[in-house]
Amino acid sequence: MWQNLPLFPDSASTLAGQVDGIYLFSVAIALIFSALIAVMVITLAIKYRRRHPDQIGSEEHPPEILELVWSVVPLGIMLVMFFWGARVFVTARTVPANAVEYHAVAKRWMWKFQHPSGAREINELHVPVGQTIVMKMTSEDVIHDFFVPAFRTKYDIVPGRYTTVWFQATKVGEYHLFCAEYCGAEHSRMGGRVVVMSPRDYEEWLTHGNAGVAPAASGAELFGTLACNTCHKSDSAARAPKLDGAYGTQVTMVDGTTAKFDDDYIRESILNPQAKVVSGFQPIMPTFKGQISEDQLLQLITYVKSLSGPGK
Amino acid sequence: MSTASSAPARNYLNSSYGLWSWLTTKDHKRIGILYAITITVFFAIGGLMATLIRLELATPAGDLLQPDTYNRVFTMHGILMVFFFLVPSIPATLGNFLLPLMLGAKDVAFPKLNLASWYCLVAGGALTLWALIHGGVDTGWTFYTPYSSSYSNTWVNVTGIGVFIAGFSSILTGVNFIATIHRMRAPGMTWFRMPLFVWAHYATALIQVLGTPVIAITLLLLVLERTFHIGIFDPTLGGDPVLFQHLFWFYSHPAVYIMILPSMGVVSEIIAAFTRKRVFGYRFIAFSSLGIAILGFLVWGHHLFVAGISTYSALVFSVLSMLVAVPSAIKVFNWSATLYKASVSWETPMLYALGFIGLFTIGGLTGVMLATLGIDLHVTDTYFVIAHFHYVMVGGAIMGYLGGLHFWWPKITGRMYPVFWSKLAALLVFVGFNLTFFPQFILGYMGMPRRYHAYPPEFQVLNVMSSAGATVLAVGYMLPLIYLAWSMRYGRKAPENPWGAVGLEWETSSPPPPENFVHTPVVTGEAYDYTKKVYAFPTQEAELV
Amino acid sequence: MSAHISSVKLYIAIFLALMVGTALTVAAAFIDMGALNNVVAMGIAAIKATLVVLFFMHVRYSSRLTSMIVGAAVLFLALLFGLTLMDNFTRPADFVDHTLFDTPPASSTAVTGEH
Amino acid sequence: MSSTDHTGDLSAAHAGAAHAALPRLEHHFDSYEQQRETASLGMWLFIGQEMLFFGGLFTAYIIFRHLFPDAFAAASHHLDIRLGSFNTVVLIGSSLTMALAVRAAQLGRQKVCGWFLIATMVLGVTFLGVKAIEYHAKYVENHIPGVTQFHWEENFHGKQIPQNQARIFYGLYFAMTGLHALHMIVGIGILLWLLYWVRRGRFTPDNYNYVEGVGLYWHFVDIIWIFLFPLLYLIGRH
Ligand code: HEA
Ligand code: HEA
Ligand code: HEC
Ligand code: CUA
Ligand SMILES: [Cu+2]
Repeated sequence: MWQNLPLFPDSASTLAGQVDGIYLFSVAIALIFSALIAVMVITLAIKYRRRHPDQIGSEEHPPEILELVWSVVPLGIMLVMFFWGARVFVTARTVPANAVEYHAVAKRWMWKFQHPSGAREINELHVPVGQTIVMKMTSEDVIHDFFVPAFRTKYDIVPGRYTTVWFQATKVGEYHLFCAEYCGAEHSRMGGRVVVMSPRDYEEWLTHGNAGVAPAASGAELFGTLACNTCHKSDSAARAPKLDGAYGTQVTMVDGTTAKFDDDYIRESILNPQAKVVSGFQPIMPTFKGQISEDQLLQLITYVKSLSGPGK
Repeated sequence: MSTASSAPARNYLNSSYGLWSWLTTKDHKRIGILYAITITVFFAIGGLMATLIRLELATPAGDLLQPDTYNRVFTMHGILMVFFFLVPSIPATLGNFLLPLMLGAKDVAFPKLNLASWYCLVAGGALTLWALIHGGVDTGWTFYTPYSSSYSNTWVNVTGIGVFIAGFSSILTGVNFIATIHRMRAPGMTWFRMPLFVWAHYATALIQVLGTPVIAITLLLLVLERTFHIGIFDPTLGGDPVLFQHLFWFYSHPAVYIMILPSMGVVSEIIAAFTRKRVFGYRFIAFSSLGIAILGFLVWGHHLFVAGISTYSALVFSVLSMLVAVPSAIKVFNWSATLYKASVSWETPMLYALGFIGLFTIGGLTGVMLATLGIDLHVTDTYFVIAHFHYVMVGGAIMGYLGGLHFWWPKITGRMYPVFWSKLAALLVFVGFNLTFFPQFILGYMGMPRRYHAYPPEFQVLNVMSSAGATVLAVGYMLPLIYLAWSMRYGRKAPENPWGAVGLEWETSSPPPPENFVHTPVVTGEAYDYTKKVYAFPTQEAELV
Repeated sequence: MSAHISSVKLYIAIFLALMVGTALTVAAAFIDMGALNNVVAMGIAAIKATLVVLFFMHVRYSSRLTSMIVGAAVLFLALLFGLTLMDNFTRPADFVDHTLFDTPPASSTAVTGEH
Repeated sequence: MSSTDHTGDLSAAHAGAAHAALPRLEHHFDSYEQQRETASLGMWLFIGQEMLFFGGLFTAYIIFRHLFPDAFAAASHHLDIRLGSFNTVVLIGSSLTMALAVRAAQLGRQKVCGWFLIATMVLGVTFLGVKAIEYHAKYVENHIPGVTQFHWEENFHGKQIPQNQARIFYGLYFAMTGLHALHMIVGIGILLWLLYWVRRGRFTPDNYNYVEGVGLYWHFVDIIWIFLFPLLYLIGRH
């Protein structure tokens, strides 16, 4: 039991070193200042202890300039901490361009993951080492939080919206996955494992019964079964806008406003088509709300996105 | 400082008898006592919950309590400790008792409101306890939506209303204090002659009056959302759960300064009294209290860094959080510097004050770490946060409260408490506290999430240390309860001014008469002046006017 | 300092000014001024409120302290609005799904019927 | 103007109204002036508190209005602008009568004060009556979230307005006006209590704190409405 008393969790992502860096710096600052104050208080309190019952303190005080010193010095140190911490945070919040998208749907009290290849798993996430991965996350009920201590990152998963968290694993191994936002009875058991594997092992893992259908492919299939393609055709006479090549462009609406054609826009178009009606078209698209699940929604989005070629 | 009125003089305790005289009292001193009893009850229940938490966490498996039960336990622990114990603690007990005394007033500005505020706390507390008995709440003390609004099937509404009512207790206290400080000062008591305790309470009252209403409306909206599904916090209806967090923390961050500022005021008084010296940087300490109160309203977003707010606002909230630490730093350093060439006496209250400085510094510095975005990203919602806030709230605020209680106990009850036991208790609290909560910093950085009733086995060692420390801490808290109660009957009679301290409250008898001072005092000099007499009672010494 | 007693005339004048203000807001609402509509509506409301505060509530004749309290409350209100909106207006495009389900929440049953 | 320091002639002036708790200087104050200023300070602090209390609602309002401009405009069209305007006039009128009541109290004209209080109450009750009519209309239209099955089906300037967005507007509408109405009901209760004391000659030019305090409260409630009216009734009317 005692040999298990490490002070740091595993460090297995590119971010881990950066977070540990700022952490160690501020621990040092904290130690220095706590020690400074402890030593100062204790020595003064002993040195100037009361020698006889009627003794009063001297009217003498240390120089006033100290006030300035101890306002400015801590402020300066804290600004260093702020900028350093901000840099790490901005890095952690800026998804690198080469990131591969994985999906996570959280619900009480489980995690559903889907790989770009289509493989799905529950409460376990297998990822290849060295690959930059962005988790695109949403929740089916309350707020959860994707937290992998070894990766030193986390982010809340807010229902009704997509949030992301990215990481690049650097060390093969198994790590804790925790839900770090209180979500009810089984919150403490809403965990799992992240398994970081060598790319080869990962490929193998995928092919051994874990393949599944790529989300884009499932999306393509859904596009047919939900009859999207009856309106969204590639010919110009179609009743609905052409979706090929649309991703990333600015779309103009009937009321003159514009919107960026991105994931959330697609989502909105499917769930609430009347909210933004594309200029030149009638608001005839039916809503698919209630007819498709969050997973299917993600697949459709991935498919529509894929119509605009690789990358963004 | 001599005439310890030896005869059983008329005082606020013996001026009338019977439960009814207490329940209808408008004397600020008696209301202070009513509050003290009430919050002790809440502290004991909250402490009982803490005991359950630590028992459960002694082993990794969730074997003692059902997960549901555990969730209710830490929720009630947080709610009782924050809203029903720590927020009213110092202001409503010591503050109530002392503000008029320190200002040379006969009472607070609105005695009836003062009593009403106590009834609010009792009513709110009764509702909350009713909810507790009937199954409790399991949302965490933060009541986050949509869990609280749509999913929890516990007594969210009842507790919400309970906290709502208790909030009005806090507001009324704040209104009373501001009016008292503005309008009830004795002749000659200028702003910069006021004790720092009063300044701290002024700042506190500002937050109470302007912050508390926001939590009130937030809880009301939560109740409406839960009952009528109006939609503003419910994502399935188009609402925004993060809005709830904004509104909640708009109050609840400043509220942490409601908890710490009065404690800082106590520490300033204790330091002055037990160094027999004017506190270094009086004006800096006075203004830093106001600074904390105002800046404290700018930083609430640091609780939401990873909750889905924009990165831009996370940056803004982070840098603002750093700013609020500066006035705290000023205080800590000024207290320390006061010891220079002082006459330091190691009495029990001083032990608590020194303990406060140490523990608050650690708590505060870890607060700054949390405000550092790159660190919070990893440690938010882990035990690092738990450790941080217990350092400031238990190590800081409660240390201050206990220190103040020991400092003014002779004044309040007219009795002295046993020195040995009180020092032993102070030591136990300090040691037990550190043993309980220091390991939690490490646990947090290792990644143990908070609000977990079961955890991976590698976290066990540190958790066992923490649970062991909690046992020591519990003993440390129970001791004062016993010997203070004992002293009320058997303690040595206290003189007017047992510590040889300077301050208006020490110029009246112990315990004070119902009207506080037989003759209205006149103030002729600065606070904490140990070299000459600055308080006069003109009818006795008419020439001093 | 003795309490100020305003004349009945003044009160009636203020009342009339408030009536004019009310008429103006209603009228302004029917004119399309784009984003300016809000500014005008809130501007008029602010002026009306100021009139009430200054004259009906006697702040004009009260001590500075009263204005300070009103000022403090306004300041803190501004912080509440300002910093909350700062977040809401700079949120990433990640779409807040306002319409996931258009039926009353499934949660209304969850509240009572869980477990 | 009359200085506050004439305790003497006051007690003389009111010696007749024997049992009424006459100009009462509470034990912890030194002078009427101190007592009055303290009371007014306390009332202002309470109003500051109230401002932030409503502030939370206004924050929510701003955010959702910003998010759903069309829904807010559409839903606002379902409020009756005539009733709203009428009520605004009524409420501002009640502020006037309240101000006059305070003035009468300042001058020691208790009778007049009483009548103005009654007028204020009548106007307040009128306001609430109109509000009740409006609420009833919403009830019939199924526009009260959570009370009836909320129902919304309408296009606005050619756009379909999602039901939930309209629901949020009405959620806020009822929260805001409901809380406002609650304040009015409490206010009317206090006015009744005040009237009782006015009738018994409780107040004097030196000691009319209560009248003044209640006046401040009533004006504050009026101010809230001054903001609520354009925010709720007058969106995108053009
Ligand atoms: C009494 C209560 C109290 C006090 C005083 C504080 C004080 C501070 N707190 Fe704390 N805090 C809480 C109670 C308190 N807090 C609670 C209850 C929570 C969690 C709530 C929950 O989620 O349940 C919390 C959570 C919390 C968080 C969110 C963590 C998270 O959930 O991710 C953050 C983040 O910034 C934070 C920061 C701070 C800061 C910067 C201060 C500053 O005010 C501290 C300033 C003091 C000092 C800095 C020490 C003295 C200074 C010196 C000795 C000078 C040298 C200093 C330097 C060189 C830096 N606190
Ligand atoms: C003032 C505030 C306050 C105080 C004093 C305490 C005191 C303590 N807290 Fe508290 N704690 C919070 C505020 C506070 N806490 C809050 C806000 C939370 C967050 C809740 C949430 O997540 O929602 C929290 C959460 C929290 C957790 C995390 C739970 C989790 O996330 O899963 C833990 C775990 O160790 C803990 C432990 C303790 C301990 C050991 C004490 C000890 O200091 C307690 C020691 C006291 C006693 C043991 C009582 C002794 C006395 C008696 C029993 C008297 C007997 C009675 C009579 C004779 C009358 N607390
Ligand atoms: C009945 C015909 C119809 C069907 C079926 C249909 N759509 Fe549409 N869709 C439209 C029309 C018309 C528009 C343009 C008007 C608008 O924005 O509402 C549109 C717009 C869109 C847009 C926004 C396009 C842009 O250029 O801005 C997306 C994305 C979209 N649809 C996806 C889908 C998907 C996915 C499905 C199937 C699940 C689907 N649609 C089914 C008619 C249809
Ligand atoms: Cu999911 Cu906690
Ligand atoms: Cu905070």
